[in-house]
Amino acid sequence: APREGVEEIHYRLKWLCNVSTVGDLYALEKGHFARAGLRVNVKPGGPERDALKELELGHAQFGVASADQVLRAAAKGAPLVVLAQLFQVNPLQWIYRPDKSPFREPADLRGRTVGVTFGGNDETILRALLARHGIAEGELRLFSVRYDYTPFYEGRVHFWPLYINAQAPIIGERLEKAGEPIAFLDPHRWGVRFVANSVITTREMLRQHPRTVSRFLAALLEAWREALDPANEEAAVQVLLAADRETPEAIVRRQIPVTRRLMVPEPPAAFGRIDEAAWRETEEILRVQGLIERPVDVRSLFAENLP
Amino acid sequence: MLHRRLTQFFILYAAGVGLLLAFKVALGLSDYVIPGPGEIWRTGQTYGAAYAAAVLNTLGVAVLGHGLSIVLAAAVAVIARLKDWIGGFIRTAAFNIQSYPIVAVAPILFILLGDGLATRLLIAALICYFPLLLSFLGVFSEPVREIEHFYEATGRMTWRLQIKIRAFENLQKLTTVVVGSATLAMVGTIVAEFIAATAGIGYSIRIALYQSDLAKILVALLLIGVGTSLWLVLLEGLGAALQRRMERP
Amino acid sequence: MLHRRLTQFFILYAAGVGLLLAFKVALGLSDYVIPGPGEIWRTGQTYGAAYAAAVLNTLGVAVLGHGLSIVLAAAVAVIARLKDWIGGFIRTAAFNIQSYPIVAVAPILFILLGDGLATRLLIAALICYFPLLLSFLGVFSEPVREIEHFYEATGRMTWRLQIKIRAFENLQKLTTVVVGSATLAMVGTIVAEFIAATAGIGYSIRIALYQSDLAKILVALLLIGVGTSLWLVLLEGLGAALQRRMERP
Amino acid sequence: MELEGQDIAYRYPNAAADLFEGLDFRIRGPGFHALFGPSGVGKSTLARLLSGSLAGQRGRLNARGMDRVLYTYNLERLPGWTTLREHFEETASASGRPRLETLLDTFDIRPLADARFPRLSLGQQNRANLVRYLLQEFDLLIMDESLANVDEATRHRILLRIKALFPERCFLYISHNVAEVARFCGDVLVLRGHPKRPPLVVVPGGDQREGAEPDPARLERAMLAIVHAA
Amino acid sequence: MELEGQDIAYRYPNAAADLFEGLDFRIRGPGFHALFGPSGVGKSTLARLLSGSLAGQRGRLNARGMDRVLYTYNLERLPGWTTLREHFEETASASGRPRLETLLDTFDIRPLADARFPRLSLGQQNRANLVRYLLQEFDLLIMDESLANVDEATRHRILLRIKALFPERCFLYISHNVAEVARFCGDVLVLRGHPKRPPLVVVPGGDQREGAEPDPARLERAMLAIVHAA
Ligand SMILES: Nc1ncnc2c1ncn2[C@@H]1O[C@H](COP(=O)(O)OP(=O)(O)OP(=O)(O)O)[C@@H](O)[C@H]1O
Ligand SMILES: Nc1ncnc2c1ncn2[C@@H]1O[C@H](COP(=O)(O)OP(=O)(O)OP(=O)(O)O)[C@@H](O)[C@H]1O
Ligand SMILES: [Mg+2]
Ligand SMILES: [Mg+2]
Repeated sequence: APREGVEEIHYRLKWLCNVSTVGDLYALEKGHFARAGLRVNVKPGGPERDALKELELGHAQFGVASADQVLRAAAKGAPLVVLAQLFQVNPLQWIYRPDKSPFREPADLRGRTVGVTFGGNDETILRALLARHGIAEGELRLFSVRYDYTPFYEGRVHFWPLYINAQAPIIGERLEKAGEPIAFLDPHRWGVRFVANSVITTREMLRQHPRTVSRFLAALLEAWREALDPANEEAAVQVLLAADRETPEAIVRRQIPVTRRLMVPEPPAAFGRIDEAAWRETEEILRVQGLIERPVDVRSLFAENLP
Repeated sequence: MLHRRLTQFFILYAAGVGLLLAFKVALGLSDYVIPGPGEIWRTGQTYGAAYAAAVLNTLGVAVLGHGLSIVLAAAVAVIARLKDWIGGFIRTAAFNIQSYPIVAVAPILFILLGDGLATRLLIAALICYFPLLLSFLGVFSEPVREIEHFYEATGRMTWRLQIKIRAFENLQKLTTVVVGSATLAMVGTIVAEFIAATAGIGYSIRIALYQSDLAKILVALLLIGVGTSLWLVLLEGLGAALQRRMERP
Repeated sequence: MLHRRLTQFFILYAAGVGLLLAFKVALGLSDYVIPGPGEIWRTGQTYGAAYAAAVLNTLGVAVLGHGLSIVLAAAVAVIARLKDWIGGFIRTAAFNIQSYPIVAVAPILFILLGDGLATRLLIAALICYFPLLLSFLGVFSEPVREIEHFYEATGRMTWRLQIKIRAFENLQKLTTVVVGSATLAMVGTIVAEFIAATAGIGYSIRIALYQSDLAKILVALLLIGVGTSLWLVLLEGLGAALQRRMERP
Repeated sequence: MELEGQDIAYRYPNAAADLFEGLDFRIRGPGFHALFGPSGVGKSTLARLLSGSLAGQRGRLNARGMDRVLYTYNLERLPGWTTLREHFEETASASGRPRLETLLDTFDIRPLADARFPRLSLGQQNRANLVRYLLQEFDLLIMDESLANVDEATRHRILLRIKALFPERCFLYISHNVAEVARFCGDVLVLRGHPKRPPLVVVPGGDQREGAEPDPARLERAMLAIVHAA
Repeated sequence: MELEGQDIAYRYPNAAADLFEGLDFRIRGPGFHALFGPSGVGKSTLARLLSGSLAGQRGRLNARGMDRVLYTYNLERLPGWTTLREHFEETASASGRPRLETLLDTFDIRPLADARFPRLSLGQQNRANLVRYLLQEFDLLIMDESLANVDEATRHRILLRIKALFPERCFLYISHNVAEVARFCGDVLVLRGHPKRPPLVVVPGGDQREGAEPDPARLERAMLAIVHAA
């Protein structure tokens, strides 16, 4: 049973416990939540999970969701509030073999086969990239991606989407071991700023328990900052290894620096900074592609004057 | 028959959607969690035709997969019914393979077979054949002594005759299972599409899931239900006709 | 029995892995497409213990889910066997719901039921109950005239008695199906874990797929196979004992 | 009590012709009567029509004080999950239960009371099945070859005992044994093959009772009449 | 041709005691013999032992020129998917096929030749089943109540015809009809209930042939002997 005066809180992550959740786990493990007087139940996400729906249903009070999910929900009237933006740069990139399908600029995609998860945000990002660089969809072949990398391994697909911080160290290591050079196409570098994971709560929560929200957020961001601080890297590795027994230590050690580069803004003190311009751009991409039916005023999503 | 089936299905579907909407109203949920009737209706108008075509596409593969799995199940059951080592081996194989989730085996299948229609058919058949196998095994391994005695005694029994006798004596049970397993072929095909296709309603559902678009899923479920009902009625008709033919005096 | 089952399974597994490796050598595929024996072995050593624990975890839920689905299938079959409108309605419901892929329905289930053990159990049971339902339906709706006549004639027939008579007369078939459906409970549980759990072998498979690690998947399949074999042997023993008890002279 | 049939006809669905038609008969109770006729003539069919387990006949059936008609046939089986005694006790009617011990002896199945049905010999199965019907309430019990696989001595003892135990009931006994039918039954309804007219005739039988000796001359006459009629 | 049993005993698995023991008998062919005894005494069991469809007896069975032993019983069914004629033609042995038309008439089932088995009356089913066995090759055919549900006239005609058509074969007829057994069979093997010794005695029967009239006195004697023995 929760101690006297301690609030029980459910926090739904976007994905299974991996490097993209290191700060969340760190907060739990190192007592940040406890010191803030919160008893937080950190619940891993999963493929058919949607933290936003759970927030609305009251199954959770805080959650992590990607910007496209948030905007879609907001367009349909979901009463959400964005508290912090975890990734400053979207971790979604495309792996390719520079020797077989060299890439210098987006025009090089012409005539290639590119993997996308239809319906996923990689499809949205790729379409935005193509639109920005004036490439028609007919100039390349899209390949429907699911669990299995074989089509890429076999060279039938030239560009394959993955998360640069979580998956690339694993897949990359395997290809390097086989002596194959690899490289990554980063849409961010080519002008597509598409926001990834953010921490979300509901308007109702914010209205009724503003102090809880701010205590939670402060504790969480502090934990993230510490977890990604190079000085605490060893502790972060241990926290991750304890929560995720499925990833070898060597890989985890490679994942953390990549994650740090994607997440920590300048200055580092502003961890969780909400990049309003990027949100606007994300909203526009979704609107242009017809993925949201009406415009969303992104400012209205952001939490103001937290106590 | 058809009419009744469809009516029943629509009642059922309406009840399901009604329940969801009641939930929505009771908890004051946004359109994102549970879409309102207006949105479902608009989605139906926008995607209805495309989804109906996708369901037909899926049905086509499902019919093939169903046929394949009936053949597969019958063949495995005929061997697995034997009491000897080979029979036990095949039984072990059939049972163990079944306990593997298709998502785990799918990558291996893709490696071995590529990702053409063959793999999709195989996945559909694999999902659907096992319940058939179980029933076939149950029926094929239980002797019908009053009929079989004569053939045994006169040295005329062959395995084909034995199967025929046991199948005929259990025609009604087998028809129930064969007709019923059609829906499994449907779900098998959808799952296969879900995993690895770029067409069919399973593929559409996958996209809708990524987009968290429950309205699309509800439209898809409606059309799957209608398609399945039509097919079931057809199969039941065939089954009844066969049974009448076989059992006529 | 146990020994034989396991031997058979190992032969089968070795054949499967052997085939994959043969493919690898024949096509000169590199280690990242199909891992070499060394890597499989190392993965087994590293993850074997953890995966074995995960399989046990999964087995526990599967046993519960299997029990649940037997109850569910029996209940539905008892009602659906009726020839009237209600029976047809329940049959339509059971058949149509079955044709929905669980991945499409899972989001709705999560909305309605939350994500506790209940939802996972329900998903496992939904995957496993339908083949049971089909067989139960086949058995429960076919009269055993020579036994039932007396009860009908003397006005003593109740639906419970009818079910009992028909179940008893088809004990062997039912045992085959109930035992066999255990593997479906296993796969149902794994799929449920795959969709929405943070433990169990389904969760591990999910991660292995995400990491594109075929070696892990092969180790998981091995342990699933061993676990399933053990459970099946146990169930078969129970089934045989029950049958002996029920049919003793 | 009486069951009367007027102009009864029946045709199986799918059959090209009536199995029988124009049957007129009257079964008077209490009494032990027989239904006799060559194999395939329609005895079982008629019996099932009378008991209501088959429907679709033409003509009129009038029952007066004979409402509970039971039909039992020799292929029936008892459930395999209980012993005979348990089954008898479970299914006996309140008024029938006190008769159980007597019937176990009459039918010579006391030693089998703790056995289950499937392992019984054919004759034992026949007897076990009949016992449970005799534990029921009924006005008319139609026994379709119910003792066909029982040895003669046992069968005769059973028939005489039934008549003594149930003086108030009515029975219709279907059997292919002319001598037996002639000796033990009151009215013998002889169902006749197709061209013969009338399709059903009634021959009086010997109606022997327990303790009484059959009158050989009367018996001989009855047998001849039955064989001649069939 | 001869089938001899010496000191035969059998106990069902799970049974507490031997069903029978110390049986000595000799079945001599060609000829038409009977196996007789009260219900439950073990006739069907012994028949299944003789034909090899049940195993596990003690004692010695010696066959001399009697290798093909077939056992048929009255609950057998024909498959429901063919007509009787198709089934007969499919399953008849080469040597048996020419007998088919004769047998259809003898057994009075020619009008049913195009019907399927399940719709037949009980006696019709009995007859159809026996016909197909008579189309086989065999040395000894054991008929376990195979005509139990057929009317007497038809049954007698059938028995006489069988004897005339198969003078070279051996038959063992199991029936509860004393009069019939005494009249038509050569040796009557009477299997006796438990305490009686010896457990099996052989009584000579009337062995009546087609066209010959039975000798009433001899028949009477045989019947008395059988009843006395059983
Ligand atoms: N499987 C069995 N296990 C134990 N006892 C059995 C089994 N089968 C039959 N019996 C018993 O063995 C005895 C002989 O049975 P069998 O069928 O041989 O008798 P039968 O002489 O043919 O009788 P009937 O004339 O009634 O057919 C019976 O008392 C029966 O209950
Ligand atoms: N379902 C059916 N459809 C068509 N004909 C049938 C059906 N059932 C029985 N018959 C026919 O009806 C006739 C009468 O059958 P029934 O069983 O009443 O005869 P039965 O007098 O009882 O004969 P038995 O003494 O051999 O038992 C038979 O010729 C049989 O083939
Ligand atoms: Mg009859
Ligand atoms: Mg017998």
